[in-house]
Amino acid sequence: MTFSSIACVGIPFIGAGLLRRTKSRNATALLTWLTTTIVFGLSVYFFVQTRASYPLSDMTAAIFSLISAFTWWLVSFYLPEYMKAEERSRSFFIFFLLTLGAVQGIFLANNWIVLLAFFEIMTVTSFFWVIHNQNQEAITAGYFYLFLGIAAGLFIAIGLVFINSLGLPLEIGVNLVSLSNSTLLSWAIACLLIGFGIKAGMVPLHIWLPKAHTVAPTPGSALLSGIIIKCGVYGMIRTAQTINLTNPMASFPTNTGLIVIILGILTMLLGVSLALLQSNAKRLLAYHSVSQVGYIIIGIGTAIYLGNEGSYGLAGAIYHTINHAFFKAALFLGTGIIYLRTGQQNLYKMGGLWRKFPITALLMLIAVFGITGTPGFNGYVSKSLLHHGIIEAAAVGGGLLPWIERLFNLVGVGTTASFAKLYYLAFLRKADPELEINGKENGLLIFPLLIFALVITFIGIKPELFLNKAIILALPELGVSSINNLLATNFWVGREIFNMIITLLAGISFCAIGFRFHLFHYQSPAWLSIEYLGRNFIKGLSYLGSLIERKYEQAMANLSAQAKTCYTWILNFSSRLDTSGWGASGQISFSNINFDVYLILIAFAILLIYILL
Amino acid sequence: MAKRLVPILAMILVIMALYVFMLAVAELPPYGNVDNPAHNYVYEHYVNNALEETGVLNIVTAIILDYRSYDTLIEATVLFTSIMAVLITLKKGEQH
Amino acid sequence: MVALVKENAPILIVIASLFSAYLLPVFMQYRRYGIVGFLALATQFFVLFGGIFLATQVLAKGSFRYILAGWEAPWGLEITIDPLSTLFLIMIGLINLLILVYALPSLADELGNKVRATWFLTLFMLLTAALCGMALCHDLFNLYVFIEVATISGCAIVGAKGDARSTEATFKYLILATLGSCFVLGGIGFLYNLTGNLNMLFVNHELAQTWSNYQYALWVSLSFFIVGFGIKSAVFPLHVWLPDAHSSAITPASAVLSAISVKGYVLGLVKVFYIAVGPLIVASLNISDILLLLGMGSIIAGSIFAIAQTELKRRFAFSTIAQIGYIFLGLGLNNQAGLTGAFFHIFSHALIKTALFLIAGFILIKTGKSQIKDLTGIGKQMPLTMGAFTVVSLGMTGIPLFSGFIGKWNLLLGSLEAGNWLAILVLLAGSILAAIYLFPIIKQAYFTTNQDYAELKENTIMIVPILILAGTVLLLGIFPRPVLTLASQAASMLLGQ
Amino acid sequence: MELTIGAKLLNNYPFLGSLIIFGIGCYTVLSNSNLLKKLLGINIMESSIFLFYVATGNIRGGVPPIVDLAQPEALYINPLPTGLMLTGIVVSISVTGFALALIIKLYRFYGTMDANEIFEIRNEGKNNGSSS
Repeated sequence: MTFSSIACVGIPFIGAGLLRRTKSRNATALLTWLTTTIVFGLSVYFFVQTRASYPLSDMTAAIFSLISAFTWWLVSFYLPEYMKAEERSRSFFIFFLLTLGAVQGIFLANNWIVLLAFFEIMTVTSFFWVIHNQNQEAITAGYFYLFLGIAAGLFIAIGLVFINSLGLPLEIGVNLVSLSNSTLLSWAIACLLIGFGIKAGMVPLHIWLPKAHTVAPTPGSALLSGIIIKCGVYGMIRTAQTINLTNPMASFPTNTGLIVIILGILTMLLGVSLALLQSNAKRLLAYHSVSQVGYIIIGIGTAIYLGNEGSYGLAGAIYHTINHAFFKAALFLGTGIIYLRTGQQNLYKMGGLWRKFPITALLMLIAVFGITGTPGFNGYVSKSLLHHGIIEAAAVGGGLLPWIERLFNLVGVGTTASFAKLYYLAFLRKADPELEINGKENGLLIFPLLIFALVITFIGIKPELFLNKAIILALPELGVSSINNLLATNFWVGREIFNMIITLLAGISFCAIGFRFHLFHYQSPAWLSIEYLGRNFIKGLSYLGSLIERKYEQAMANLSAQAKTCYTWILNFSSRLDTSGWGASGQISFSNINFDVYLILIAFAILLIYILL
Repeated sequence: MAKRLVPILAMILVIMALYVFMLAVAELPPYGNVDNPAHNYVYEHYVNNALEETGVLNIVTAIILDYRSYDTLIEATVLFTSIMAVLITLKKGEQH
Repeated sequence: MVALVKENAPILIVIASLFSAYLLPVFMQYRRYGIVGFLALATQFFVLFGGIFLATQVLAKGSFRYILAGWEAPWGLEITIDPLSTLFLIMIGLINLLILVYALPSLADELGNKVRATWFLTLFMLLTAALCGMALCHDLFNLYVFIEVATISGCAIVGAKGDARSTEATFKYLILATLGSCFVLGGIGFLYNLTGNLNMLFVNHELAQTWSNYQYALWVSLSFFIVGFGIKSAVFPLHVWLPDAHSSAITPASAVLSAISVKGYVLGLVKVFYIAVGPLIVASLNISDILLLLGMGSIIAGSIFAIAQTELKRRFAFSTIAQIGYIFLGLGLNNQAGLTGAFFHIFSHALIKTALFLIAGFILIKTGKSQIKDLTGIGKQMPLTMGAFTVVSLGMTGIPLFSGFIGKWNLLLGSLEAGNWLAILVLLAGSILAAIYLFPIIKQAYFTTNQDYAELKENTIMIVPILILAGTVLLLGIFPRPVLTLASQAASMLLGQ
Repeated sequence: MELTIGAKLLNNYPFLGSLIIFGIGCYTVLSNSNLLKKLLGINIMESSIFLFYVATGNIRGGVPPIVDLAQPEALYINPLPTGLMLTGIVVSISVTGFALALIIKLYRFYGTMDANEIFEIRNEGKNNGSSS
C-alpha cells in the first residue's frame, strides 16, 4: 500500500467526520466536493504512479479506483442541487463520503480480509442511501439490501475461512489453484463467486437490486448502479484470478467458466425482459443494470472458460464495467433531473420533455447510444469485445455456446427496444397536459452529465486509447497473458458495425411494434394477464410469507424464553459454585486462604502423579 | 460423607506425590560427587579464573559482585521495593 | 550519545525504569510532584519507543543477545532481544503509558496525598522495570529475582488503597504469590542440579543430551514451574487470589495487574518451557496436554464464575482468568498457529482488559456505582465511555474486525491443525460465555432508562486513554499485521523453525 | 555399579530432607490460622529450597570457595549456588518484611492476627450493616 492509496481510503472518512461539524448547507456541499476532488486527484496520481511502475504494481486496482473516484467526483457536483429537495441531506452527504472511502478500500485492498472488512462497511453505509426516504417502500427495500449484503459478506467470509484453513495465503492476486487441488478450494471459490455475485446482482440473487435502486435518491441510484455493484464485479474478477487463468480447462473444475457464462446470459435475459415491462423510469434503468452486469459476468465467464486465451472476454468485462459506470450514471442523473423538476417517474405520464430540457435530452440521447451499443459510442466498444469473446468461446467449446451467442444478440435487441421506448415516451412524444414542470435545467445538474457524455463519445471514437494504455496492462497480472490479438483489435470492422446496426434497427422496430400492439402494457382478459397471475401469485406468496413470519416470531419468542431460562440457570449454577468454597461472589474470601493453599497443593500433587499414569 | 472423604483423598494424593518425589530424588546426581553435572565447566571457570579475572579471593564475592552483578542490582531493588511496600502499607504519607 | 543509547537500548530500558523508580521519592522529598509525574510518563515513553526500536531491529536483523558487564554467556549474564520480548516491551510501554495518563490526574486524591501517590508511582515503575526485565532476561535465576520484584511491587500496589478489604486481599495475594515463587525457585534448583547452568540456552543444550536419564526429576521440576507460574498467572485451579486482589485495588493497579503483570508470568513459563527445556522435551513429557487442560478449565471456569459476579470489576477480574485460559490453550497446542494465537491474544487482551478496568474505574469515579445492576441507562449519560465499552466487549467476544478475533482465529487454526475438537468446542463456548457475561452490561447501559444522574461530563483527560484503547482494538482487528508478524516470528523462534 | 532406589535415596539424603522440610512448611501454612504462623510456614519452605541449592553445590571433601594461595590444588565447593542463595535470602527477608507490615496493618484493623477471627468480625460487621 502506498501513501496515496491509504489517503484515498482515509480522506473520505475524515471528510465524513468533518461533515458533522459544518454549519450551513453550502459548507456541507463544499466540503463534500472538496473531499471527492482530493480523492479523485489522489487516485489519478495513484493511477499515474501505478502506470509508471507498471509490471510491479496492481493495474486493476488502479483502474477501478480511478473510475469510482471519477464518478463520485462528478456526482458530487450534482448532489447539492438535487439534495435541496430532500430532507436529512447532511446524513446523506456523510454516508456518501463514507461509502466512497469503503469503495476505495475495496478496490485498493491487497488482502481478502481487508477487502471483506471494507465490503461490509460499504454495505452498511450504502444501506443508509437506500433507506434515505424512510417510507415503507424504502425501508423494505433497504432491509432486502442489507440482508442480502450481509449474506454476501457471510458467503465471502466462509470462502475465506476455507481458503485460510487450507493454509493458503489470503493475499489478493495469488493463484490459489496452483497451490492446492483440494475440493474445499472449489467450495471456497464457489462461495466467493456467490458472495460477490449477490452484490453484483447475478441471477437468481438479483432481487434486491431493482428495489434498492428505485427507492434511493437519484445520485445514490446512479452510484449504486454505476459503482457499488461493480464491487461485486471486481470481487468476481479477483476470484477468477485465484483460479488458474493461464492454464484453464486442465486444472480447476472445468465447467466453472461455463456455469458463470450461463448465469451471465440468464442475468442478461431476465434483466432485459423485465426492463421491457417497466413503466417507472428508474426501475427500468435498474433492471438494465441487472442485464448489463450479465454482460460483464459473461465476459468473466469466457475468461475463466478460455483461460489464457480469454483476453477478449476479460478486457471486455473490465471495459464494460467502466462504460456501464459512465452511461448508467448519466442515465440515472438525467432521470433525476426530470424527477426533480416534474416529480414524475412514470414514463407514461411524461412526454415532450425535449422542449423544456433540450440539453438533458441531448446528453441522455448520447448515454442511450452508449448503452445500446451504437457504433461511435462507448458501449459499442466493450460489447464488441465481449461479442468477440463469446464467439471465441463458442469456437472452442461448441455445444451450448453458439446459442448463447445468439441470445447475446437478442439481448442487444431488447436493450435497444426498451431504451427506444424510454426515450420516445419521455422526450419525443406529445406532452401530457397534466405534467407540471417547475424549474429548468441547471448548470450544476448538467455539468456531470456533460462530462459523462463527452467521455462516452470520446471512448467511442478512440477506443484503443484506454484499452491499450490501461486495460491491457491489467490483463497479465490477472493471469491472461496472450494479449497480442487484443492489441491489434480493429473496432471498425464492417461486419461488426453492420451487426450492431441490424441489432439497433431490430430493436427500434420491435419497439414500434410494441407500441402499435400495446405489448408493453398489454391488457388481456384479467385471468390471462401476467399481472393477474402475478397478483394472485404474490397474494399466495404474501400469505405464505405472513404464515412463515408468524411461525418465525413464535419460534423466536420461544427461543428467547428458553435463552432467558438458560441464562438464569447458568447464573444460579455459577453463583452456587462460586459461594460454596471457590470464593465468595462480591466479597473477599479471606478466610479461604487455607482452602486456597490446599487447592494449590492438591493441584501440585495431581500434577506429580500424572507421570505415573 | 463427602466431607470425611476429602481428607482421605488428599492424604492418598500426598502419599503418591511423595512417592514421585522420592523417585525424582533417587534420580538426582549423587550428593557431593565431584562429577555431578552441577560441577561442570562453569564451576571450573569460576574456581580457576576468578582470581585472575576479578582479583578477589572470595569466589562467592566475585560471582555476586562481578560475574552476576546485574542480579545483585536487582536484589538491591527487591529490598528497595519492599521498603516502598512497607511505607505505602503503614505510613499515611503526611509530611507535617 | 545517540549511538550509545541505541547500542545499549536493551539494558537501558530496564535500567532507566529502575533509576526513575529510585529517583521518584527523591523528587517528592523536594515537593516536585510535577516532575514525578513527568518522569514516570517519560520513562514509559522510553520503554514504548525502546520496544518499537528493538522490534524494528529484530525484524530487520533477527534476534540478538546483549552481554552484561562484559562476561560471556555461561559465566556472566546476558539478555536476549527476540520478537517475543520486544512484543512484551511494546505492550508494557503502551499499556502503562495509557494507564498513567488516566491515573495521574486523580491519583493523589484517590490515595490521600501526593506522597502516597509518589510511592505508588515508584512501585508502578518498579513493576514496569521488573516486567521489562522478565521480558528480556535470559537467565533462570535472573528471571526469579525479577519475578520477586514484580510480585512485591504488584502486591504493594494492590494494598496501596489502604482499606481493610484491600489489605486482606494483598496479604492473601502475597502469601500465595510467595508460595508460587518458592515453587519457581525449587524448579530452578532442580534444573540447576541437573545441568549445572542457569543460562537458558545452555540449560537447553545440556538437557538435550541427558534428559532421558532424569525423567522423574525433570517432571518434578516442570511441575514446580507449572504450579509456581500457574499461581502467579492465575490459571484456573490456582487463580484464587486474583479476583480479590484485582477487584479491591485502585483502578490503575487492577488494570496493570490484569493486563500485563499476569502475562509477565506467562512469559516466564514460556521462556522456561520453550527456551530452557525445549519444545521437544515439553512435547514428549506431555506437558502440552497439561497446559491444554489448564487452559480449557480456565476458559470455562473463569467465564462461568464471571457470570455470577454482581460487581463490575470483579466480573472483569474473573474474565481475566478466562482469557489467561486462552493463552495457556494456545501454548498447549504447541504448534505455530497456536503459539501465534496465544501471543497475539496476550497483546489484544492487554488492550481490552486495560480498557475495561479503566472504564469501570471511570464509571466509579463519575457516578460512584460499582454494581452492575446500578448501571441503568448509563449509556445515555456517558456515550463515549459506553461506546468504548461496546467496542471492547465485542473485541473480547472475538467478533471479526476487532483485535480479539485475530487471536482466537489463530487459536482455532491451531486447534484444527492439532485435530483437537475439544479445544475448538471450548474456544467457541468461551466466546459465547464472554458474550453472556459482557452483553448484559451493555443491555443494562443502553436499554434501560429509569435513573437520573447529575450532569456527567466526560471531557476530562481520563477519557482519552479509554478511547485510544478502544480505537487500537479496532485498528488491530483490521490491521493486525505488525503485531501478528512479531507473534508469529516469536512462535517460530520458540518452535525452533 | 547400579544402586537400588533405596541406596540412592540414602545417598541423596540432603535433597530428600530439604523436600521433607518443604512439606513441613506447606503443612504449617495450611494448618495454622494465625497469619504470623502462616508467614513462618512460607519462610520454612523458602529455607528448604535454600537447603536444596546449597546441597547441590556441595562437594564431599571440598573447602569453602575462598582462594587460598598456599594450597593451589585445593578442591573448592561450587560457589555459584551459595552466591545465588545470598540473593535468595535477601528476597526472602524482603517478602517477610512486607508481610509483617501487612499483618501489623490487619491487626490495627481487626485487633487480631487470626484469619478465622478476622472472617467472623467481617461477617458480623456485614450482618450488622445489613440489619441496621
